[in-house]
Amino acid sequence: MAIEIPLLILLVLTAAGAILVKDLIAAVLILGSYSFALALVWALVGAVDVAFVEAVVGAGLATVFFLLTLFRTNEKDRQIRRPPVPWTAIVGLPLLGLLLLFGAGDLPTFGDVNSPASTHISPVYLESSLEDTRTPNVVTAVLMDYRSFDTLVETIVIFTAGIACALLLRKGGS
Amino acid sequence: MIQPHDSAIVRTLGRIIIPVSQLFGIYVLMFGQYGPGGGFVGGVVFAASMIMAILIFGVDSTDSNLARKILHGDGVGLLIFAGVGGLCLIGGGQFLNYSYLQIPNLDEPSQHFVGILLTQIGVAVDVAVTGVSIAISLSFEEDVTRSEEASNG
Amino acid sequence: MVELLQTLLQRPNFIVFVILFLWGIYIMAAHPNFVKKLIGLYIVQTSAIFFLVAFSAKEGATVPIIPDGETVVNALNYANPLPHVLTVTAIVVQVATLGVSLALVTAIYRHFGSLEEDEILEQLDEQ
Amino acid sequence: MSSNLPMLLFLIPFVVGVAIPTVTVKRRALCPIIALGTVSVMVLLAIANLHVVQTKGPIEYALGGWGAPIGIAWLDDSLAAVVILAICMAALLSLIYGQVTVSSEHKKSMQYYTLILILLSGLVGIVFAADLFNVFVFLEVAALTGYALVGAGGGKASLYAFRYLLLGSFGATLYLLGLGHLYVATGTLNMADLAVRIPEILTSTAVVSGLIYIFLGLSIKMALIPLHSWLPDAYVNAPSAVSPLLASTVTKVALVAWVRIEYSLIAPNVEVGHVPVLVVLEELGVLAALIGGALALIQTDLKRMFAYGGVSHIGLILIGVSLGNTTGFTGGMFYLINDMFMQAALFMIAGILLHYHGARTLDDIRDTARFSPWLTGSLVVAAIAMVGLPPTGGFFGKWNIILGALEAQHYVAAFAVLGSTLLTLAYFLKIFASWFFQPQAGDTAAVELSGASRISLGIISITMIALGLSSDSVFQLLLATVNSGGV
Repeated sequence: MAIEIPLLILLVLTAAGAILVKDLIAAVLILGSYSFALALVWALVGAVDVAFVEAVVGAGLATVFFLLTLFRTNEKDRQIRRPPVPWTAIVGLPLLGLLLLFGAGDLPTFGDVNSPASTHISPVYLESSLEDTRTPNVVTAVLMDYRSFDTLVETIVIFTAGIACALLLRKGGS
Repeated sequence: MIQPHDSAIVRTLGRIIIPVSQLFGIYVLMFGQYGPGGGFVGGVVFAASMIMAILIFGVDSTDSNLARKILHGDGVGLLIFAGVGGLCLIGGGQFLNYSYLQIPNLDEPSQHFVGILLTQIGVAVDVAVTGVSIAISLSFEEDVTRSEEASNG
Repeated sequence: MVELLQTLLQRPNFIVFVILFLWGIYIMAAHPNFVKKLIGLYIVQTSAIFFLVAFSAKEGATVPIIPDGETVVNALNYANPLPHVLTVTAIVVQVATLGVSLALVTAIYRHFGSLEEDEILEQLDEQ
Repeated sequence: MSSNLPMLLFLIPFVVGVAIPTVTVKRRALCPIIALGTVSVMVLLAIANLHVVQTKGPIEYALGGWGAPIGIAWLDDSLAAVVILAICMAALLSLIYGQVTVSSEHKKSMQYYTLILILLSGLVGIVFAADLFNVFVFLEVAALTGYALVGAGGGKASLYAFRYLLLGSFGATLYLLGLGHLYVATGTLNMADLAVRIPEILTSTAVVSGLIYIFLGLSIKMALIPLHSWLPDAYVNAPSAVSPLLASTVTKVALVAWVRIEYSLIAPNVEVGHVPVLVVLEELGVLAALIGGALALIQTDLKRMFAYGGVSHIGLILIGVSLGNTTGFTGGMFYLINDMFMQAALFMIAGILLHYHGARTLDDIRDTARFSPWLTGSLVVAAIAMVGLPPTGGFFGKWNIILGALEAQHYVAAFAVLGSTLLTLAYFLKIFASWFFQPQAGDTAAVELSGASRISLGIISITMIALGLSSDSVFQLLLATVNSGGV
């Protein structure tokens, strides 16, 4: 818990930087460091696989995509004048915030060993993955075997993104 | 299209780093069942190395050969994944039920192990190809017609 | 109310999640620059993932990778793997969405020559 | 083999879609033929699937062979089978119709057909999936293809596609957040398992807020007022070849996903803090039906008018399924199936008007020369169906929703259905006023439509009437779903 607090503060600070900095390239690079801070937090919580993916995908690939776009377009957030805040945001945000706090009331505490999420199905994965699949990394076993169909569909999502980018940007492609 | 970078430092460093990161990508992919990593991470690392090659040496250079050629296999990764599932269907089980992969001399957990490995490879190929493809699409300039055939299979 | 504040202060994770989530939504809705909107969207998505991962932790548990030679596995010793799986999937979906949205941003820039929403809306009004 | 039918319905469009770019490298002209063939096969499979479900009962498909709460499960009951058949038929007709405009609008047909087929597999997955997270990934497949297909219109369309993407991704994030709440509170993602575990803790704040997030996220996807703002702009500016498919399927499938969640998790008469849940949903439907109809009435752009008509129908269906009785539920779901064909027909008509006559608004229509009888005929049929007169399916759907509302003694809902009917009648009278009273109509010959557009318009008009004539058997199928306790 003690190391976590500075990391969480770093997280908020980097997010603030990415939002507030006017130079878009700098903002995107700060966003990359936000991803990296996030990866550190997750590694601390014990989610190494998620941390690895976030570090590689979030801090790496996403930043590269952002930068490539900025090279082809405009690097400055000009912001000539501040537009009025849309009324949907004025009404919606406080409501959403209240809903978030409302929902927090009954959530189990952080690290609760007896929460339904820790007791209902997940022990099955942990206890039988080695016998079922000879795979010590339980996350990989669940990702590619117990719930492999989700992974297939998600691979379709990536493929679709590739095709979609080609359709949108390559003139007369194919 | 993307022009080659003319700094000697960048080019030399690129020559060293790119093969290393490709090796690392393959290592992460193969080691995914024992430690953190797996198909996604391996694929992304591999894609990153190829994007680096394209950014440093340009699309048309021989150093970016791999990145260019890999684009021909747009759906191969997905077809590997779906193919493993299809083999399970043909073997008489449900889709993606690795117990029905007809591999001789293997007990059931090992079949699952092989199934996981094959599908990981499928995911990695798909992620790597798509990552490079999106990067190339994003860096396309408006009035380019020449290098289109080279970049899209 | 006091009770609620007390539970909140025990959960710094949750407070950070709420801050990032709401701020990201605000930027998505109110900021005129498209790239900044996408940065907002990215922060919203990662904060939702952050929420999910935080609940995978168990007191005294370690990473869900079973060491060599362990034959009888006690589930209490390992973090809950399912949220990790969901979030890995969600992160990859998120980056795919990011790719498509950046492609759309580039297409918008090619057509309108701008990334600012108010400038583009002015152009549309003139037509 | 018959137990693998739902899987095949997903696999065939997906594998063909993925293979199209590679297979047709040398001969791009093959793309439309392959796509049409694939979707025709899907229609046949969907019919076979319906038959199997009818004779042998619902199929529970355990993916990867892992039983329900551990692995991912699919549920293929008669509701799913009927909806899938409707999706496949609407897609086939949209594809046939797309042959009219696709070549002139954009040449990149290979990617276009790949995306359409992947969209179809995504829609099939959403309807079959009985696992909250599986629904999420399939929603993203359908959404991403949707953004790309809308954005393919170029120019203004990319702006509206971008807005659609921002809202849609936000909706998906809300859905993920809600799913996270439900998971943390129950420890499971499978709908059947949730249905067992949720009722005892339904009033806990985590579950309530989780369900609210899921509903908000899905109502962005189904364009429920007031979260509909992306839909009219996106569908009006999308390429004419894809707007019928998108308008007829994407929003309805999100609604089907919600109906599954609503029916398995929320028992009728449940109250959270003295607020009856279903009544709230019903009131939201009432608002959407009336406001959507009113917004349609004040439009002058034809496509935009139809888009708002679709938004108001989402409200009608939500009323039907939230009444808490079987009459309303079957009425709502029957109306959903009809609405797929109505929306497809209307957007086809608008697209053909734009393609052959360059007419976009009501004024343009007034200034145009004579219309082909095919066009006029199908517009009249679609109008009858939209207003809800017998013998079209629209009538039986609305009639059952009203009967359900009376049965539940929710008179506001009944009046809302009547009110939205009157609004629909009003805006169709507006269209007919410019359609039939043209100053320049003289002796000029009507424009000849191409074969593809005649076929698609003809078949879709026949389908709308046939659905009305065969409404009894469809209602039997939907009742079977309710009686089997599924949904």
